[in-house]
Amino acid sequence: MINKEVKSALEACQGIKSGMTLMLGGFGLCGIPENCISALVEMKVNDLTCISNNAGVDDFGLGLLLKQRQIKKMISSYVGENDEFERQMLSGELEVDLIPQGSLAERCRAGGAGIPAFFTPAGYGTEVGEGKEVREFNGKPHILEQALLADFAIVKAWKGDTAGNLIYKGTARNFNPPMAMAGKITIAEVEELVQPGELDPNHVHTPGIFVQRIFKGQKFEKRIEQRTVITKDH
Amino acid sequence: MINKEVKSALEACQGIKSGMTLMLGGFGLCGIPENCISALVEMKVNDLTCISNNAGVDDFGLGLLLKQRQIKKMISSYVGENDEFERQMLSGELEVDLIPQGSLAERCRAGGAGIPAFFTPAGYGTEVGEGKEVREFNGKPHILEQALLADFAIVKAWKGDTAGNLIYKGTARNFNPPMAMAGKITIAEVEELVQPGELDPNHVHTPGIFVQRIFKGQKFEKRIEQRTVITKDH
Amino acid sequence: MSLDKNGIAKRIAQELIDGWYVNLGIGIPTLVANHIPKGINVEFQSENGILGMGPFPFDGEEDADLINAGKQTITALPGAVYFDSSTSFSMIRGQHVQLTVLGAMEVSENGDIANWKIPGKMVKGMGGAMDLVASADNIIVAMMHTNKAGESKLLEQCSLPLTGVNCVKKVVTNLAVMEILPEGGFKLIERAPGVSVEQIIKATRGKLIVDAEVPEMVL
Amino acid sequence: MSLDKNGIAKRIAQELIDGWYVNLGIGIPTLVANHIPKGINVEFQSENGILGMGPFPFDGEEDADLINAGKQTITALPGAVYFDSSTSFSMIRGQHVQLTVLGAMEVSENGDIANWKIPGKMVKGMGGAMDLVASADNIIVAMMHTNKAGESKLLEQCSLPLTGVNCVKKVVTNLAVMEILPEGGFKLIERAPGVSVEQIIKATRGKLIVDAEVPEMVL
Repeated sequence: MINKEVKSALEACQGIKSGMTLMLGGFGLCGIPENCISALVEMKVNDLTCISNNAGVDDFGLGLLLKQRQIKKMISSYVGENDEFERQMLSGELEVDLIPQGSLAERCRAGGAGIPAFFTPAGYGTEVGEGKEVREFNGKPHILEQALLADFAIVKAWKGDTAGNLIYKGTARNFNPPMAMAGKITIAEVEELVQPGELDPNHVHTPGIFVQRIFKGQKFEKRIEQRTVITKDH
Repeated sequence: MINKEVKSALEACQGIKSGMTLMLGGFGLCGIPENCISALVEMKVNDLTCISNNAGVDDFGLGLLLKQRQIKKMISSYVGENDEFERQMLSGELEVDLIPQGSLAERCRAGGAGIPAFFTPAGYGTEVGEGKEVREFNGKPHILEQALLADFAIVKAWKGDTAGNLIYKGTARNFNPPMAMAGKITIAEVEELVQPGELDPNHVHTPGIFVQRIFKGQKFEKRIEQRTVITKDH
Repeated sequence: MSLDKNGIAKRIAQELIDGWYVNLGIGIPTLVANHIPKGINVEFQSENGILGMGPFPFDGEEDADLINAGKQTITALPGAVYFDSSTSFSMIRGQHVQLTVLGAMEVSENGDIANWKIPGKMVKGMGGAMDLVASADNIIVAMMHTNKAGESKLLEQCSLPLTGVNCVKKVVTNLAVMEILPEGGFKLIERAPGVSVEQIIKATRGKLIVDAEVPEMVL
Repeated sequence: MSLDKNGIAKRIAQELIDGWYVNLGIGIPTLVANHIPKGINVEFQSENGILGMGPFPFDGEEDADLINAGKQTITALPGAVYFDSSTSFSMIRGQHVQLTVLGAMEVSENGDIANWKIPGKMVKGMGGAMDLVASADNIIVAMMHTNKAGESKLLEQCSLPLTGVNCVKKVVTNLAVMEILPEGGFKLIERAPGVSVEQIIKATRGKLIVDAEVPEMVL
């Protein structure tokens, strides 16, 4: 097997430069590559275009990069869970491209799958469809959407092996698999890193071919954004 | 959970009528829905359009339907491993539409995913590309391919639960997951049928939402097409 | 007496059909899960990647790796399954999800919906709403009949930027149930208990089609 | 002395680069796996759905659920992974597979390849070949220099229906290694041991570009 293990987030992020386009997995704060985000904060690269479904909160996730003004442009489906984001967006410092969530996921997958463009009904007749080619299929109008690719895709998985095979847990999977496919270089941070042969080959979600670097994250805070519980008394 | 269990292949195939379009999972003889094919032989429905990567051998797989002249048209990427197929094709009794394997898989997935058409480089400049729209992306010509859908998709999995969740084994997965997505009605035959909660929700390959009927196959021959082995003496 | 949010949810729950997969939006739609009629089995899909979503977890049992599209901690029922975002929207776009219930700021008499953007205000994004409304065969909007200023949210044309065109099939508000006809117009189907047809007419700006007899909801 | 099939495979194996994912077609290409140079780690992809393909199983240990794209029983190495056909061709189309080695009936001097159909003969289909040749950055054709009738398979233009256009980068035959130049033409890189430049010129119908010195292969 091809060994892709690196020792740290900083080593994994080597080569990420100011002005690059990054994809970052996660939905809200769930399944985000915390360790690589910390490394990017430390590396102080800026002018980044970040493709990520959300933009974190003020003191966690991509909010940490926003605070240091490292992000030039966000490509997301839902943002603004943090004040600094809102301030930068309203002041025009931050460019924001909003994309329907399903189109965002599919555009990443398409990028990784060598499909340069596809038709989808989502966004037709709205400002998302403006300027895009419209075509009817089965009597229903669709718009043509283009694939997305990134210089680096950064994903977070539960378990991985040194050959880059990844298994995610629960809904922390989300955007990680399609984005893992779409990085020119894909970095995976995992909670548990094992040797090839220790993961069941039937149960791997992201085949190692899509991953160029993998490391065991030093620390996972896994912050919860909306803690909703029922009390046992009920 | 929604219970999709039926008791037999015949019950699962109820509603399949002459003239319909079927998708059948499998690659060669690996991972094919043997039990449903037997049911179709028994039901004697004909004029079928079968979308399947291959067409079986003379006395197994889709070859059994060919022998009874139940198939009007095959949509496949590689065929002709059996004499009866060749005879019917050369005599013009059987219509054959050959599609590049990757385009076939992606067209099925697209059908299931509500993507009516997509661009791919495969087949450009060949007879597969004739009459299809050509467009350049990143300096490379691509052709527009349309989604495929079927009246019934019939797949074979290793394990399943009564909610329709499926897990495949080894390379018997192949075309089964994309085809499972693309049936108006999808039938799954499994080697082992369990109750909801017995499969790890992280390890399900085909979510139950894509499956309308599921049953435990009575018998799986799992014939091997090319037995290649090395002897232990070596 | 008009319905409260739970009443709207309860009325929408009557639309559920055994065997359906359902996506519930944030707000009133989420409450629908509390009112599933007896004998009806449905499964809830959340577009961040779960089918078979269960109730909130007990205090102390929440799992950061298990949330819904509203980012709330949830549980998974036996038979649940997790998947990635691309697969999730394959389910939605491919019409495998039979019903979508979502809130709206405005609905027009031809089924257009606006629910993601108010010009001049902070825009948070459409999330999965545009995919959901462009795809589902059955879209029910759950909302109050009028906004906070007392103005009708059922209009001839939406004034806000659209989320989708020609897609809403039914609207359930605190006052009424209305079907949107293929040729356009809100056809009044039911009144909320104690609400008069006149009240509904007064609160509706788009074309309202009223038959002689409009039954009261049975909740 | 021209190379046998194993010799061609051995020469192609020298092209492998550490860390590459490789798809080997049926026939001579399959033999490449037997000649991986020491110190080089590559993984073999088979388009029916496995990465990390190992050798054939021991007699009695074959598994009907574990085959390669040639439908032969195989084994999986530790770290292998299985996937569906759509994911498999995502790897191929998305250029995650760094090298494709396949056989051909004809190759033209501008990199066109024909390897799936002979008019008038039974057509079995292209399988995954059209996806592979349209996608890979590196395509090496492994074949005999001439066909059974002694005619060159390296032509100005293919006479058979094409599998792909402008895609082959290198050809390794029993006589020679040739690069196909971006502007067209087979550039002779190496001769098989004991084979003269004249022999190669004689066996090649397409434009052959020959430098003063053409080294002999070192196998």
